[in-house]
Amino acid sequence: MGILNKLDISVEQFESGNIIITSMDKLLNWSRLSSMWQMFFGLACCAIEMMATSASHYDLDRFGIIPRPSPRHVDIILISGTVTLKMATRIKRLYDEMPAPKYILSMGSCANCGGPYWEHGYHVLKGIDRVIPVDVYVPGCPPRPEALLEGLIKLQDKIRNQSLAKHTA
Amino acid sequence: MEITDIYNKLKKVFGDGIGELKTDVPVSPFFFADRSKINAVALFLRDEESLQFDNLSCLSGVDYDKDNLAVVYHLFSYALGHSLIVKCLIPKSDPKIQTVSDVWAAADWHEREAFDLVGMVFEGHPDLRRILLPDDWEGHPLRKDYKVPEFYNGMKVPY
Amino acid sequence: MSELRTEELTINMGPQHPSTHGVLRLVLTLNGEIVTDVKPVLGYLHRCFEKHCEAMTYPQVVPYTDRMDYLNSMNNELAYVLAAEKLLGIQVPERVEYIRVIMCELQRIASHLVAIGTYGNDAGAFTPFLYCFMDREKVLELFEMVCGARLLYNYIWVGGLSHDITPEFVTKTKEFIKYFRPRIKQINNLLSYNKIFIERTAGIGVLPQDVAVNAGVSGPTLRGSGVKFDLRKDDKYSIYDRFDFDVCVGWGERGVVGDCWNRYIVRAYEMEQSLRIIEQAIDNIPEGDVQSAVPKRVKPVVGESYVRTESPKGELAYYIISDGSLNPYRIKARSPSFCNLSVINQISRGHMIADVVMILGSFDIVLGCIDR
Amino acid sequence: MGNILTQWLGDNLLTYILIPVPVLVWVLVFALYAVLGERKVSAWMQNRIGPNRTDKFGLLQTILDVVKLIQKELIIPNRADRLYFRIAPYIVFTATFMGYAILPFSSVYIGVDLNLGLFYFFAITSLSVIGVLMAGWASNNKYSLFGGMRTVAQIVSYEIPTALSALVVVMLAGTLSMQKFAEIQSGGILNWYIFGGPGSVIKIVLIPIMVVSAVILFISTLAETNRTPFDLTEADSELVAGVHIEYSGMMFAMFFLAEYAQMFAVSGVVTTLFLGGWQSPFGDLVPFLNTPVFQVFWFLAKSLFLVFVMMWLRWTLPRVRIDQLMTMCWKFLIPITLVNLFLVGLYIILT
Repeated sequence: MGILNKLDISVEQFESGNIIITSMDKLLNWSRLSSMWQMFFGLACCAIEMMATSASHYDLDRFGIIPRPSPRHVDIILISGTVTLKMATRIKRLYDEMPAPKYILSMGSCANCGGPYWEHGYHVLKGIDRVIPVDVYVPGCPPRPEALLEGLIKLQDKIRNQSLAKHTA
Repeated sequence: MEITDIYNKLKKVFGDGIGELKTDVPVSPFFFADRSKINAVALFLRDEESLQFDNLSCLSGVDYDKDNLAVVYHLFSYALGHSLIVKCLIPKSDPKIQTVSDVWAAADWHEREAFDLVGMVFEGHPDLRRILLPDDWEGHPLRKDYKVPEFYNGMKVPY
Repeated sequence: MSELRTEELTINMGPQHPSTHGVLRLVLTLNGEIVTDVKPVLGYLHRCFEKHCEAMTYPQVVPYTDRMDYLNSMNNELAYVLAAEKLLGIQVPERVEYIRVIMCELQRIASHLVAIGTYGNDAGAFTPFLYCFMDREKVLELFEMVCGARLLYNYIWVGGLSHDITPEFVTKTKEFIKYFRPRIKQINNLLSYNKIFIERTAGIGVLPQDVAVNAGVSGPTLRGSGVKFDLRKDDKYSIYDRFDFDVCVGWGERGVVGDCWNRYIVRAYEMEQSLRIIEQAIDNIPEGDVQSAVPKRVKPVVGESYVRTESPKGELAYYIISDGSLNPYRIKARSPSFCNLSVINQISRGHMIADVVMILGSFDIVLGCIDR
Repeated sequence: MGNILTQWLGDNLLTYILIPVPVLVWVLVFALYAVLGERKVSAWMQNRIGPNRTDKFGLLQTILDVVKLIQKELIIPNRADRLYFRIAPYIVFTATFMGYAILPFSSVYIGVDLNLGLFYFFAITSLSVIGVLMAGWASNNKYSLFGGMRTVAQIVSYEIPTALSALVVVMLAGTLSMQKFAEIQSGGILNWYIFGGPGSVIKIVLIPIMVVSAVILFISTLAETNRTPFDLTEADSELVAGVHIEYSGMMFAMFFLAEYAQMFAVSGVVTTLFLGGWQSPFGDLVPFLNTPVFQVFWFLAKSLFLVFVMMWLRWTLPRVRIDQLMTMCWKFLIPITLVNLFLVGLYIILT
């Protein structure tokens, strides 16, 4: 249990990929990208589109993405909507509660950069990346479900290319 | 009941506590009430048989002009179907006004919001805290002279 | 047993909780499973709507009103636009009025579908949620056809509309009406008259009429308490006086008047009434240009206007103060959810945690509307 | 009867090591595919497609889920009770799996044919409640504590109608051995206990009693496995995730898989008691269908049907409230089962 905890420590030891590591990589990455459990968590307008995406018409379950309410069970968190300063610290906390490996998808212009509230929004955080690291940005206000799906597929691509071996430039 | 009748009724009871009725503005006429008598006025408006303003539709805090804040009460009567606009001017130097939250429960959160965003103090309010902004926020953003802070809790606020 | 030491438990429900409908936080004080106190903490989605409005011109405010109550954009736009038009003294063409009404009623159906679906989800039934979203998707397709957006439309402009409707929209809407009537029955069968669902909601969180009126509660929540008041009928804004529809009130078919079930069922029956309005309006749209009354330069006189409309959540009003410049001096949005939520402490004391979830769901709150 | 492996290999240690292997394999395969099945069933009920990106029809979905969960970081909250927090999932998992020992998969295959089989099952599966309470308490989270307390109240209460409605069959059969229950119900669908069991025409009077007992047993097992409409332990709209709230990675997966394993175990018991166990519904008409291999098929088919009904209910019904759950147990189910018990006793005396 918790293999990754141990692997993380030893990641430095894999100087280059060999056949064992690459096949291991493939399996681990495949499992991660095809069972991205999502946090049952919505912020604002984009949350409605997120719900619409996971509902019957678009069906996120096809990709193995199911919503889980507890941050301990999830792999990705969709920051779906405007992050206010009051909420930002809570999101940071939620992020810290998630077990690694964890991924963040910033959905919509508000989460990306403040969106329409960038100028006079005294209480709006201008981009969630000021608080937590973001893997994929999905633009739009709100993004269409297709755009969100595209973002999730991009995230899958990103996971697919992770490796236990040291990254050589 | 027409607004002039309501106004005359109030004027008769409260005298100087009620300012003149402004009917020359576009859209709806209104009058000013004295901020230190607003609670009594509200109670009268609610309980008087021929008025019965049982519903506070909206309470807005406004940064009215250079020296004054204002609270605007939009009243409505479900029983009789008439509505009324009352305003209270509050000098910025001493931003205090009586609460009406004991008259209309709806005023409770509206007053907290007005306190939060515009910064008038409602005397006698049971729980006057910030409602929308965090408790440690400084300033009242809907004042015209409000300056957005550079940082809040280590997070940069302007873009 | 009296020596046993007991203490009250304080639980934080939210801001991240599956059934707070967004980023609301409820601080519950519990005595075992019984709730003794509920303190809502708001503001996690305070997006400075009113400050923004002061920096925008009048037409530019419309997109921000969209984002206020994001399940209900069309009605938000209508409320703001009516207030602005009142201030500007614009009379819009008949065609615009008809299309606005159709759009708002479609939006009302979509909004109520989300309310019903998420309420089922709160009760633990996930399937009705998806059924409702499936039907909502059909409404969104109609909106997409006329303005290209799914959620936030910027469709109703000051003095007109952004796009005219097409004949295809009319036929599709008629098809939708035909399709949706039986679906309401289906939803009622699946959820509204389900024994467990009734057990969970009937008699829970009874909101008496006088408390509701005094606390400024409005919309289906107020009608659930038996007050027959609908601004569409009583204020007759826009052209609602031309249509024949009923105001649904909770009548205590199950449970008692004013409980969660009655609040809920009002929404289920209001969708039927919205269909009736659309049916009457869709055949009588007059010809005309939808943008003929859009002003080139919006500069109202000094003054103020306050217009109340019936949004799916309740009484949505905009209070606009103009100082004669291009930008509004102050815009205050009287949001229905904000007032509705304020009674939660009063009516949920003495119930269980599970009931608080149901009571909260029965208000159909939207946090964007509460926090603005 | 006993076990075919004992006959083949003799009564030695190797046999005892080998006997559980098929069951364990079945449990793992079932638990993995039941999760997928649940997702597919829910998808079909909701006009969706369900997982379909991993292999054909998403067949590898749960396996990949588990591989992913193995990789996840294991978080033990700072103030949690580390020992109890760690052992709780194992207790739940083990207690559930131990129940499989007495499930008669076929006339020649059962883990161990105890003469106290049914009693053992109820005793051992209710041990999982200790694990759940441990998890709830040790997480040091108020939601999980609520979940744990609710589970204890719920499972302990529902033990009574479960046992009482099973007792009806025990009285008629006069045994507690699971294998015997199945054997007695030979001779086709009409001899199953849900239709009054074997006997002369007069058993018709038993049919309503037995149907009610079977339904009550099924309802109670739903409550014992914490399935909707009784899933108050997890109740994601109230308690977020209940007792699982602080568990991450593989520890959560163990709870998750244990739940599905338990679904099959209780379905197996209901099948054995009321639906004829491994007996073919055609009885001796088609003797070919009553061979040991087909017996496994019948047992699995009946149990899996009950599992499907559980899923069906889950995706249809809302959740009840904790006090309604208790009311239903103490005010309705227990009195009805007691009356049933009395009537069956009367029947036994009179015939």
